[in-house]
Amino acid sequence: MTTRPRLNTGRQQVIGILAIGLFAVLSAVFLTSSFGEAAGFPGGGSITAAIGYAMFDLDAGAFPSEGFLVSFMVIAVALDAALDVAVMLGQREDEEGVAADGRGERGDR
Amino acid sequence: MMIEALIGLCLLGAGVVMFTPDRYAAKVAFGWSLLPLALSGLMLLNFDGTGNALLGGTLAFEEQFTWITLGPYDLSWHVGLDGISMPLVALSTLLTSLAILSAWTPITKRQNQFYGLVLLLEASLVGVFAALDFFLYFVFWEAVLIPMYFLVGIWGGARRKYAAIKFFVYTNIASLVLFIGFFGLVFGLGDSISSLDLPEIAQALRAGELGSLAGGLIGPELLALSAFVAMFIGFGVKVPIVPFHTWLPDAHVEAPTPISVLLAGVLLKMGTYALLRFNFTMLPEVARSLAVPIAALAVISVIYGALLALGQSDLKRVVAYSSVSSMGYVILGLVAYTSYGLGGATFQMVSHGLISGLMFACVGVIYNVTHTREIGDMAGIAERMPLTVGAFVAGAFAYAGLPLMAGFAAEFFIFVGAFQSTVIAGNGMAVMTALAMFGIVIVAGYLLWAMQRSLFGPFEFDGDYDVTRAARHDVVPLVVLIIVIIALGTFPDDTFFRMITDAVGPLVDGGPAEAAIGSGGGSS
Amino acid sequence: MAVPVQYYLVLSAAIFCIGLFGILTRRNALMFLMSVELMLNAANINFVAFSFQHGNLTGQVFSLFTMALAAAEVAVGIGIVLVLYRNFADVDVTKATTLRW
Amino acid sequence: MAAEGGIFTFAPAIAVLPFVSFLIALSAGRYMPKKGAFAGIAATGGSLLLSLLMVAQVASGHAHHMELYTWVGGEGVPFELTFGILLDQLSTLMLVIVSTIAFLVHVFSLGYMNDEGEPGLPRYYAELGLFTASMLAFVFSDNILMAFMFFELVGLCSYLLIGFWFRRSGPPSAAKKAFLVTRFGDYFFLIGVVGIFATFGTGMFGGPGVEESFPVLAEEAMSAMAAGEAMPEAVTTFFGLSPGAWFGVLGLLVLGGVMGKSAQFPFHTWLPDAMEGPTPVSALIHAATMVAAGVYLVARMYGFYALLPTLLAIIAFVGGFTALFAATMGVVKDEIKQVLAYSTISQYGYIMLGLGGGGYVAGVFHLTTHAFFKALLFLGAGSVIIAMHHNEDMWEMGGLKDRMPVTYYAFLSGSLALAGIVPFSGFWSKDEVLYETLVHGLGGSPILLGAYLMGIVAVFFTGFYTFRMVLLTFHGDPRSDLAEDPEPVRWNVKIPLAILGTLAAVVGVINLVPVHAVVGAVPEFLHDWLFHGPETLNGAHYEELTEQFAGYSAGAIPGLGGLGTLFASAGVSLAVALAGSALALGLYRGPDPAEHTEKLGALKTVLYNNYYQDEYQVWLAQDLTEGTVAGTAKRFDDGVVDGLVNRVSDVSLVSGYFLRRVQTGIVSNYAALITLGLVVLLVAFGIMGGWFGGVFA
Repeated sequence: MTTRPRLNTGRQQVIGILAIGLFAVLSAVFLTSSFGEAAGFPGGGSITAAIGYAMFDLDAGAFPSEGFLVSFMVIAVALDAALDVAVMLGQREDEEGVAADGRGERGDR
Repeated sequence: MMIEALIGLCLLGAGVVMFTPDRYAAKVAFGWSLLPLALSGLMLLNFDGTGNALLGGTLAFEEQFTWITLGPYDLSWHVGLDGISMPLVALSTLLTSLAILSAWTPITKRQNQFYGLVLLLEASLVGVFAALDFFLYFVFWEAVLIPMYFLVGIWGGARRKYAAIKFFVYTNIASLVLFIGFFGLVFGLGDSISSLDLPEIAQALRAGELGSLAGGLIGPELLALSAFVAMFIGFGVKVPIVPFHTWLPDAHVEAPTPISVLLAGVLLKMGTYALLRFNFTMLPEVARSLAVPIAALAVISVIYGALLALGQSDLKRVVAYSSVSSMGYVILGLVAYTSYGLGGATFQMVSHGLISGLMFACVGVIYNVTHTREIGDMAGIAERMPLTVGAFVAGAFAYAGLPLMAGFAAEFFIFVGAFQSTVIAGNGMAVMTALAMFGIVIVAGYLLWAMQRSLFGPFEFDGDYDVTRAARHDVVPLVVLIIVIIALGTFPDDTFFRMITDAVGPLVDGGPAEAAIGSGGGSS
Repeated sequence: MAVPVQYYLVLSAAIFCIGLFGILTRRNALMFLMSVELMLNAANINFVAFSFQHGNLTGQVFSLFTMALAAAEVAVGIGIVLVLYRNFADVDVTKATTLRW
Repeated sequence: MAAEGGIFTFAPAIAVLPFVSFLIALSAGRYMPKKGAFAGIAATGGSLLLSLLMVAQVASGHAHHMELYTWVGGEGVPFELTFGILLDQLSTLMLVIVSTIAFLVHVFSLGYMNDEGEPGLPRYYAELGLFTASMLAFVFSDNILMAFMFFELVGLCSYLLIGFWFRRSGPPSAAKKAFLVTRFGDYFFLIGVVGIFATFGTGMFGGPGVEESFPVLAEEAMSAMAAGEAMPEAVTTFFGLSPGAWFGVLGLLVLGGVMGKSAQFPFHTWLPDAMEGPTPVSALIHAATMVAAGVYLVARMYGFYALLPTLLAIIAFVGGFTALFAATMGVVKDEIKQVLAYSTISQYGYIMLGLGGGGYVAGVFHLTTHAFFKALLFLGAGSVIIAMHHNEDMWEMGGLKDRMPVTYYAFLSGSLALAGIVPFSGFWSKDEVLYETLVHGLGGSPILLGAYLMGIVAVFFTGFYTFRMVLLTFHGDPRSDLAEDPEPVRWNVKIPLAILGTLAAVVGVINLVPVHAVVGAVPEFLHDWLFHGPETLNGAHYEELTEQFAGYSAGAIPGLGGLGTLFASAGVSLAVALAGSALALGLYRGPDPAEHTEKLGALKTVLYNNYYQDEYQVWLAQDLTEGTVAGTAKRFDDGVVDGLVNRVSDVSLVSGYFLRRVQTGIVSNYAALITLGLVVLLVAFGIMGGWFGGVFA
């Protein structure tokens, strides 16, 4: 069952104020700074196509961009590794006596 | 080429010995250590260096080639020997082979590593005395600590861990302080030097090209003074000078005897050698202005060290504290800035190395048999071990400064040099020397006391070991050391002293007292 | 007329602070992960905003990569939460305090 | 070099021969028939011969100086330190004395050590050889550094020989005490040597062919000061003192070493304990030679001391006081060697008195006669000890007169000489010492009369304890069965005793001053001998110096004139000596003498404990320095200095202990810390970078 969210006072309130304080500082900084006119993406070129080309470092797209071929490969490997890690972590040792409700052996406390 | 051969030989030896099986390690190590000894003997024979290495003297066996360029400074492998460093190199090779020989009996586990580390230590010691580029010097300076730490920490006595760590940390902090001091000078010199070459820095400093640091915040005088003090403390810990000496007795008591022979024999000289090379050569005016506190420290070291030795009950601690006292004499000699003073100080480095090596070896040989160093635990050892006790008596009298032995020669030169030094106005140095000379009475006092209580009188020993004659190979180092000490004492000039005074000459400027008396007076 | 980039920054700051608040207060490991996600996405907003500002697509492509990485990170995160649960029978972050001196 | 090579090239052999015997005995002693004794005898015999040759050579007109080798030279050092040999009247005379007694002692040791079957004989003869070598080298050294070096080597040999029987606990501690007390004196001596080199740039005593010697430089400096001109450039005084004052300080420092080695008043405590060593050692070292090294040094550099009236007065007073002080203590001693030890201290007091009182010839004369008769007495005591199987207590002897005739008569002649009874040598030399002091006291410096008075009173006690010793040992009935049938002694004991006996009786003839005054024909050999020699090192020169600088002039007892004073002082000293002896005869004659020390009452305990000198010196060395000072130093060092180092290491440990707390294990704390860090950085950059629109910096 879920509990109705209450405005939790005490320690969390302090952190809340802190977070808001940080937000205030950040926004104060951002608002008071001037970034000049946004360059935007003029012309009709398709942005997603340009993204696709940039992804494979082909720079045939309508808009300028850096090449990401290497990072594409790296992220692929990273994702694969993450997958294996998740599987490995999730695995339970087979011979472990598992309680009926799926909790681990040490879960019967 | 010779110095590289010497260091290479030691390193190669370390490698070879590391991998010989334990049974043969001792013999192979000793055999191998004779090679650097022979080589250093050869170098001693055709030594042709003149003048001071840092002040434009011609160096013997000099080699220099650039190694790394680090920003504005190009670091070079610059090695060479002059009258000051040649005797010390000979001393370290001799003491190492004798230490290896005296390690045959006590060291019974992991011998090959032990001897390997000892040879490694020898290589870095020779390096320290031969290096003339600060980067190279500091590399060897630190390289000495590592084998020393393991030698004390593994083969030591009961509290070896504490002693080894204390030794290592204490000396390392000191190295940090001296490093900061020296680099203060280097940066202070700014672009008037293009490398960390010691001769170049020394000549630049003496020519007064020291600028200021941190945008004028630290003027040249303050910079020179603070660098001098920092380097003095950094090297003083190694010497050791009184307030920084407490690592020495622990390191000595816990170190195995052959290692305390090396520790007392050569490692302490690194401190005094460095003081002579850095503080007293590069910053003479600061040294002269600080003459009173330095001389006071020297006198305190002598008297306080001797008094401490008087209060000890462990033979090794007695000898350790008396090293503190003898090193006090060296500092007194250095600060005197007369040719007898500086020459005597360098000669005392060599002679103390031999004599304290002999004393530690004797204590070690007795320890091998009785397994105790407490003066109270044994009496009348002379009856059972006549040769060792004979060597001990000879060593004790050499320490107490008996004439015709190296101790007296060195101390007499220092006393004569310091007595007439004009570094402190109104013959202040004469008073300081007279006070320091009282040390020879206390030294004789506690050495004879220790001998009388532990070696003479009716034989009684409650330990369960049978006290018998020492093994022959244990006594050989003692006899060799005695012969060398007597040779140095009766013929100081022909052995090392002429070479030393020639190297120390440029440091001494023709002080008024000196010129008035001296016919020659090697004024620069 | 394009929205000036400051407002995107303010938006991302807001999301960032919310995520931050979430991390600092939430005790449940999963909530923890969610808050981390929020903060990551706040960063992505900035990327896209500045990509538009400079007219260069790098920002947008890079935000894609951060999302991929976020995914990998969550996968591992949940794996850890699973093991956390298995060892401490509870996913409360403040309970698992054995990893210290 | 003055003299032609010839004999003098063998001069170094005088010291080298015993050194060779040292090496032989040390290395091959075990295999030699008498365990190295013959090597020693041959060596000392050779040295004796060479010394006699040297005397003959020097007598034929000119002394000789020759440089052995440069210890330290070269242009790097301001002045050279060299080893050299100086053979002039004084040193050849001393060479003869030392080698004679060394020779006789070696022969005596055959009887005393070999026949008694002592273990470790090679070590004994090696040490004796080393001692003789360093003593001879000390005697003929030509500069004060070489003198100091062999001075200390002689101290080492005395340490080794006193501690010869190291298996017992007594000798090693006596040896240590001897070395430490003399070392304390040598400390001052070393400062003196360093001071002399620093002041004059040279340590040479002088002699032919030596261009710069420090006594001559001192003389020039003093005369320059007296004449008001500036000091010669080669001399620099210290602490702004005038030459007279600074030379006084140097003289006093060297005197410290002299008083240590010659066992004068404050440093005398080691000599009675040194009797723990074998008796031939006591005879050689602690009677004739080593103890003489100190006063010999004063005689050697008399040209320096003669310039300083205060120094001479101090020497005279130290000598006089020690003579009286030691003589009183000798009166109550029970062991024969203790009596002789205290008598040695007092006799060297006389020599110092002689030298201090301006009687250079008198001092040297008493040094010579004393060397012979004291060595004789010690060897006599040695033969008694052999007979009594090492029991030295006089109260268990008695009646040895008819059982050991040779020893008795030799001992008697020595005692008569010691007491100073007319025909024997002791009388002539002691009388001349007292005469010179009296004469100079009446003349220029009246202060010497005080020292003379102490000397005369001491003569009384000397006569008393000498005859008390002779009577207790040889006369009366044997008081113990050991004394009943004492062990016979062989030739090697009797011959040295006989030789020394005759010498003790005869040697006075070399300087019969009173007789010469009456009958001109009888020459004063020693006086003429010492008044010739290298021009800065002879008696005549010293006399001029003492007159010119120290204001010593010969006076006379008012109304008696020169000759009258001479005979008056001779008569007085003889009468006092006879009185002392008569008192002893009276008290201790008869078959069974009683111990009369009770009559002294409280004074007895004071004398028995040697005025508690030993106690306060032992307290000074043992309890004060070792106990309190070294103890507190050790505690201070372990506690404070080492403690400081450990405290510094504790700082890192404790700070580590607290910093550790930050790692709570709760992930959200870490997140909080990270954000805090971020915020702080952000704000810092903000301020630095002016993000906040220049609101702050």
